[in-house]
Amino acid sequence: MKLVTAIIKPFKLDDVREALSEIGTSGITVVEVKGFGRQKGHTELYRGAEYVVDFLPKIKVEVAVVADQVEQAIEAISGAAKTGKIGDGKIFVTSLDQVVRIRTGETGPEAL
Amino acid sequence: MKLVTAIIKPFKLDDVREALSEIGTSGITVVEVKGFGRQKGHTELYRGAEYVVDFLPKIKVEVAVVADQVEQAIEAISGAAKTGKIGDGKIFVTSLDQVVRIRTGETGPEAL
Amino acid sequence: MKLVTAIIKPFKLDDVREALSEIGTSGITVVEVKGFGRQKGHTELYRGAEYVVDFLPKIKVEVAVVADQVEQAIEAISGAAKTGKIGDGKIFVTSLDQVVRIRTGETGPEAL
Amino acid sequence: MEDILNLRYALDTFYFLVCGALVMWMAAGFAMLEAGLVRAKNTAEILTKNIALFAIASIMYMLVGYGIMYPEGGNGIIPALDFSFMFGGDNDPAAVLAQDPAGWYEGDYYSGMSDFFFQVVFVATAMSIVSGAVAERMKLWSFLWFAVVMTGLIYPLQGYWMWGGGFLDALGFKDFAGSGVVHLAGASAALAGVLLLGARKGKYGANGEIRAIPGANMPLATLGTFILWLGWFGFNGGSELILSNVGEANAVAAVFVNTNAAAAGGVVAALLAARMIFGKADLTMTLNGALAGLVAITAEPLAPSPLWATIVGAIGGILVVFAIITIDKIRIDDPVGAISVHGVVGMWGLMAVPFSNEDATFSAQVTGLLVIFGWVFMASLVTWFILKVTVGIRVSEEEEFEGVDIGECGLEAYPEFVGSRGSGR
Amino acid sequence: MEDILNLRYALDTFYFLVCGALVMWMAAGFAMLEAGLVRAKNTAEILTKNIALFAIASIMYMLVGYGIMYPEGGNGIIPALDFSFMFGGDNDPAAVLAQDPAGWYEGDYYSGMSDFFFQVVFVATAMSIVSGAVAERMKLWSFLWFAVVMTGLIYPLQGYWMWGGGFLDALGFKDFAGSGVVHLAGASAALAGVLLLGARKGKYGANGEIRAIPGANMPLATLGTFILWLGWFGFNGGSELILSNVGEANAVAAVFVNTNAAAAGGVVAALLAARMIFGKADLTMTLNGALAGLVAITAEPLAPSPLWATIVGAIGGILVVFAIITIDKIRIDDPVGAISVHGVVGMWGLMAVPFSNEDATFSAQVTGLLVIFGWVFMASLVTWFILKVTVGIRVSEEEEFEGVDIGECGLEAYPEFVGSRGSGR
Amino acid sequence: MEDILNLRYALDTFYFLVCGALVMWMAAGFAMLEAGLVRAKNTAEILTKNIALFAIASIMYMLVGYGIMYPEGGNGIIPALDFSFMFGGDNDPAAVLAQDPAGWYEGDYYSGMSDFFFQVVFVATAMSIVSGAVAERMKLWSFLWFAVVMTGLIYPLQGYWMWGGGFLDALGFKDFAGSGVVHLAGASAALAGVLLLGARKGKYGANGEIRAIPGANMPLATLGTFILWLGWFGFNGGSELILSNVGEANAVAAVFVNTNAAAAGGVVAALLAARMIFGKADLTMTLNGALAGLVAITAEPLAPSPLWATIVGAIGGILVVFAIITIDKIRIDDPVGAISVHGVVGMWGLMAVPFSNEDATFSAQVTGLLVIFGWVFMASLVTWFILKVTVGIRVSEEEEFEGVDIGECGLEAYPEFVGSRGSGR
Ligand SMILES: Nc1ncnc2c1ncn2[C@@H]1O[C@H](COP(=O)(O)OP(=O)(O)O)[C@@H](O)[C@H]1O
Ligand SMILES: Nc1ncnc2c1ncn2[C@@H]1O[C@H](COP(=O)(O)OP(=O)(O)O)[C@@H](O)[C@H]1O
Ligand SMILES: Nc1ncnc2c1ncn2[C@@H]1O[C@H](COP(=O)(O)OP(=O)(O)O)[C@@H](O)[C@H]1O
Repeated sequence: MKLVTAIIKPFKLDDVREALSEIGTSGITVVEVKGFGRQKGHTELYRGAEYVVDFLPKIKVEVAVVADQVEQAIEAISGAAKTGKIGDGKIFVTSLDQVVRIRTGETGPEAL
Repeated sequence: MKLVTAIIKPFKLDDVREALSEIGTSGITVVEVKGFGRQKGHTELYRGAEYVVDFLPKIKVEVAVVADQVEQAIEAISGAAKTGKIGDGKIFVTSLDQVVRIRTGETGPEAL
Repeated sequence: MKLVTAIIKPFKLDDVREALSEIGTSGITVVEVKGFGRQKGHTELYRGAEYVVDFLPKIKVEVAVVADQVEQAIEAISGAAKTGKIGDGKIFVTSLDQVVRIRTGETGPEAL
Repeated sequence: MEDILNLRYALDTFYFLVCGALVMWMAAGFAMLEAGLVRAKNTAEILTKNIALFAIASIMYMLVGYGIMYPEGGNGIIPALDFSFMFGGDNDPAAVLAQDPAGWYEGDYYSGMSDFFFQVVFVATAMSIVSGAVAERMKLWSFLWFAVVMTGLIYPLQGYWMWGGGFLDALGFKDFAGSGVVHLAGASAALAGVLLLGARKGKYGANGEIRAIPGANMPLATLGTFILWLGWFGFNGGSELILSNVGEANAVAAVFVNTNAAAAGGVVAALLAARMIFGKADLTMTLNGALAGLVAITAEPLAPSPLWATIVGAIGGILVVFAIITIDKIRIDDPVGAISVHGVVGMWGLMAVPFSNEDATFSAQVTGLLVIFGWVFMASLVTWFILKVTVGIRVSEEEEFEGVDIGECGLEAYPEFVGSRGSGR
Repeated sequence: MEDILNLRYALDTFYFLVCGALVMWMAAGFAMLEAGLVRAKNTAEILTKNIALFAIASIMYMLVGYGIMYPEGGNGIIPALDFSFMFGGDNDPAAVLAQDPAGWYEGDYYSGMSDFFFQVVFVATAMSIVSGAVAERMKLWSFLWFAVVMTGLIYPLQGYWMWGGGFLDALGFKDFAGSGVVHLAGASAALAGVLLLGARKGKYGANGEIRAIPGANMPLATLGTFILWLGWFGFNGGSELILSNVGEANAVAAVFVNTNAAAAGGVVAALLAARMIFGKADLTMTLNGALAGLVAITAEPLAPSPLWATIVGAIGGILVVFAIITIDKIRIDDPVGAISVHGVVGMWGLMAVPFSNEDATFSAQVTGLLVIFGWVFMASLVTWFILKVTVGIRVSEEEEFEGVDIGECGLEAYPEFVGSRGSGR
Repeated sequence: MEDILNLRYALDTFYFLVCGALVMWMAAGFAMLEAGLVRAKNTAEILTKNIALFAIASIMYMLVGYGIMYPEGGNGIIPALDFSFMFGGDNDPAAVLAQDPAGWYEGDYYSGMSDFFFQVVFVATAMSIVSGAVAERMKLWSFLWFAVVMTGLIYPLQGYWMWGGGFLDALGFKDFAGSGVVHLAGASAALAGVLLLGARKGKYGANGEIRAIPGANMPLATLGTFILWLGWFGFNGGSELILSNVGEANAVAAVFVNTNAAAAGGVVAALLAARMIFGKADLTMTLNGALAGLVAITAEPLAPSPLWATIVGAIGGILVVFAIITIDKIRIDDPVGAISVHGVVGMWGLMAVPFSNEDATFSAQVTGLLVIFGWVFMASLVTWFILKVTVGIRVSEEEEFEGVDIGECGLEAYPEFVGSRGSGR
């Protein structure tokens, strides 16, 4: 099982969620984060003092899938989150050793 | 070393924290997230417009433990977080390559 | 590729960001979390009732790097985040199976 | 002379309207105070309760309450009823001007409409006190039903006993602007509700420990307190009922000064008391201290010197800190401290009257206190009980955990602020 | 007699100033209401708009608007112009006191400066209505340009037609405090703007679905409503224009009572309507209900009995719920419901006058309504259109997604609250 | 005649009380403004400071300050002392009515209690100015000790020099409502505090760079500004001290109009200045602009025409933008801009008087300015210094990083909003 984590632009969340549900993922977890990659932020003035807004608001989307589904998930997310502009975000994939559904105690792919 | 990540109902946090401290984990990190699994959210009306509240508030609890303790941690969390109702949450386990305690520079299980 | 995750004191964020950019990491993601380790929190009184503030505010910094850079990143973060006092935080390292840059579709180290 | 009387009437009416508008503003104060002291997940609901109760009070008092409280001719216990106010009408100008100037202030010396306006906002104040105490767990609609009964019947009846010229007035009970008739009454209704309702889930641990449940928004709570402080100048200042000559103008000014002094005394005393007990400058206690000072002086804001007014307020400020701690200890869960501020300190306010006002007696004050508490508490208990066994008064455990905002109002007070949001950014 | 006249003049002037200050306070109400009903990322900008529009209205009305609206001698359609107000000057005391007391209230019976003060805050109110409707997507500077034209020309001209003694007044059109002249006018300008501007991105789905975009801060929205409620006592109460005798004092008091009653009716009606349609106690609808009640009574707050005032407000409260839903359905995107509250209910307010005021006729009311709507809508449409083709009125798609706060104001309203913050902790 | 005098006295007293209540409301304005402009972690403490300083000012001024500032018989520099106010007492009605109507306004023409009420809220205003400048790093209790000295001694003494009939008054120094006596005085005390206190950690980088520390809550800051704007009508309007005849009523009305005009001018000018310098519509500068306009007109809100009042305010608005930037550059860290708004613009206000008021001279204005600044700055410096070497004035570095809310008040202002919360949901 794999955990696919995507950092996307906030307003793309709805599209990503729909794209993921279309390929049949069973759930997702999101959190607001701030970050920067190549998109470096910009300078603002607040009351005359410079203010580097280097961290821009992003949404982190986590979806746990069976290993087979990883490619599909990446494609779904990339397709939905892409605007072609800088700051579109990144996807990270990590391995899950175990998954447990608390309510039933099911484990492994069953639990997804 | 393993990182045990649990997505639980917010009001269960205190119970989970206590259960974890009882089995002797040395620390935890929490963050508010929103998510959905089988529990699909519900529809609300805001000023007459439909509004799918698909993302429900959850708490994500992360606890790093030595490999031996994973089962214990899963049980502790499951036991404390379970209400038997849909939306109880999920537990994910990933492997940690390395852990460092910043203050002392200790690494590995020492650092937990 | 590795994901280096550090839990640090909030006011150290700027220093950590600078330290990381000096070693040439290409981006970071941060989120506010609460947590405790050996630093156990303290008791407050709110309107006369006891109130254990066990979760203290921390910042979680995530930076994805090529495997070679992990040590450097750990050192950069440790150096910048250290005050020598309890609560300085921890660093966790996990393996990344895959990284994708959404805008270009690049994958692997290219995408970092 | 007619010109003079016209002016007098106009000035006293205007004074009444301005004071009434200030009291109306207290509704916003209660709303903000309570919204600041509950958790974010229960905020929209408490806001809804506060605006709806003000509206209900306005309507019920117009339809029924005013006609219970003020018509002449009751026997002191049972009022004469007169529900004609809703159809309008006011003093006839010609008749007003024909009154003998000598007995002017016994006659119709200001607009009847302005009288209603000033009275109606008092009812709403009493009702506002209740909403805070039962916050975070009471069903919205049951609360609103209670508001109908409270503002239509329970409050007006005891109001009649005192201010409508009933038996408490005859007894020599003194309550200038309502430490008893408004604040203690509100707190008594709240206490009855809380007793039947029980504590919030998680407030008291299995092993008897008392858990703190911090309020979500301190600026709102502070704003609410400042609003109430401002509004109280109307509440007490308007209760002099006359402004239009030197003696009365002096009296109104003294009431303003003493009201401010008592609030100041309450703030400093509560701040120091909290500092001594907790080692910290607990802001919420300080805010409660301001309100305690205000409640304490309300029963007699005219007779005291500024110094004594400050002391009356300060004693209120100390009292409220201990009352909140004690009431919490005996497991009466009052999220905003309303029972302590308006009930316990309201009693202190009533008992403090004889110290500065020679016409007051301790026995009359005790009697008044007991009658108000007894009637409002019992009548409320019955009302709450009927609601409990019929429609229910408490939300489900699940709704309580999730927050009543979603369950009762279908929306969140701060949909974006707590962690991430689903959509709509 | 001179002593009497001095006092009368002073009292009426003071009454005007107090009411004017209350209306000025409504600017804060609109700012808070709108800041609560938009998303966090667009909050600083709406605050900037609100304070800037008030300032612009104050300046433009002083320079130009007042001189269009009130000078005597126009022909009913084209006003006489007199821009001397900016240089100051007021009634000469000696001349004032030399006036014949019999015709006192036709003369200069209160300060001209106080008259301006009361009038200028009305203009700002009309303009405040616009900012909410075009929120979250309109360019700040284009909005402010529009404010210049609206407060300098569009509003004053129709104001002259009615309150300045122009042809609508001659026709017998009745609009006591401005359901039409202020509220409908503001809503008409807003509607024109929204039509040219289009809906917010994401408000309407590709398949025609209507998406909810919840407001970020319910306590602010509620506070704003309470502020408006309080300010409205000045808005309607001051519009009686005289206080200083028994009959007039009674009238002002009646206006206060009815204004409160209508707001209360609006709250209860909207709460119940929302409950019936949505199954929940939608707080935002309840707030709109309060405002709807207030707008509805504004055209005639004096003649009704308290009961009828409550009903007029309640009908407004029901109307606003359906109007908001309907306007949303026809894809006019009004984030705060301003067009419904001030436009649709403003029309109801105008049409309700003849029910309680015998001097009013439905035909005159319809005429007035159409003239105000027609003029303000068309003149605004032209102004918006010119702005659209020159400087543009809509922010870029990217800025809209990111939030206009960063783009227009260079700062965030709550820089710390949404997730993590970059630096500065 | 007696009837007339009764009415006059009542009306002037009421006018004073209403204006005083409006000024009291400014305390809420400062609290909200400052709570909005600091970081979330320091919000509860600034709220505590604001409500506590108001209470301390009320008590100290009653006990000591009023008895320094206003008793007759001092020598112009050293006041006669009379601390009897705390025991109450007011003008005797019979004596009042026995006064010769010809010299009426030189006698006791309004309640002494109302006079105190109006004065006491002014002291609190001066003290409120200080809290913002020293925010986010000063110890709560040291600040409150300073408040005791400032409101009990430092402010009243210079108040005596000017408004108590001391040597500044004799010199022909003109300061209608206190650009100097209140605003510059407050700013001078603040400056002394900031100099001894130093900048917030992280405000200035090791390499001299100036870092922005954005305020946490823009709606609160905006609300605070609107509150201050409203309160200022009482502040300036009440300072005319008489209302009850045609000439005086005109004067009060002119003050209202000019106060509003200056605020409007300040908003527009600061908005445009910020736009030109920063390329953005900086909301916080716009808010400071409104306050700058108000401070600027305060020294002379009566004599100017509306147009000139607007210009005086506009110059204040431009000045404040440059002052804030400059003061920041010379590393004086003032989180809310209090020293710029009240100090720099306060000076401008004083110097602007001779342009519209022929009785004023530049030399007297400069003298007054220097005396107020000199005395308050030096006396404050000594007081702050004594506090620094005894109890200390600055919180520990750790407490500053963590936020003073936890350290000083033991609670958080928004316990739930920043990321996750520990328990209690
Ligand atoms: N190396 C990295 N480590 C952690 N997070 C990253 C990294 N690179 C990018 N991110 C996250 O992804 C978000 C989007 O990155 P983006 O600017 O699109 O990067 P790029 O242009 O390099 O693809 C950033 O705001 C940040 O949160
Ligand atoms: N496949 C998944 N990937 C990521 N997060 C998930 C996944 N499934 C569930 N979650 C998270 O766990 C929370 C609880 O899930 P729940 O509704 O109890 O799921 P289930 O009923 O499938 O066990 C969700 O709100 C979501 O945050
Ligand atoms: N075992 C753990 N699992 C998860 N998070 C941890 C763990 N230990 C520490 N943390 C996180 O690191 C933060 C800093 O920990 P700290 O108190 O410095 O730990 P220690 O003193 O053990 O190094 C904590 O607030 C918590 O968020």
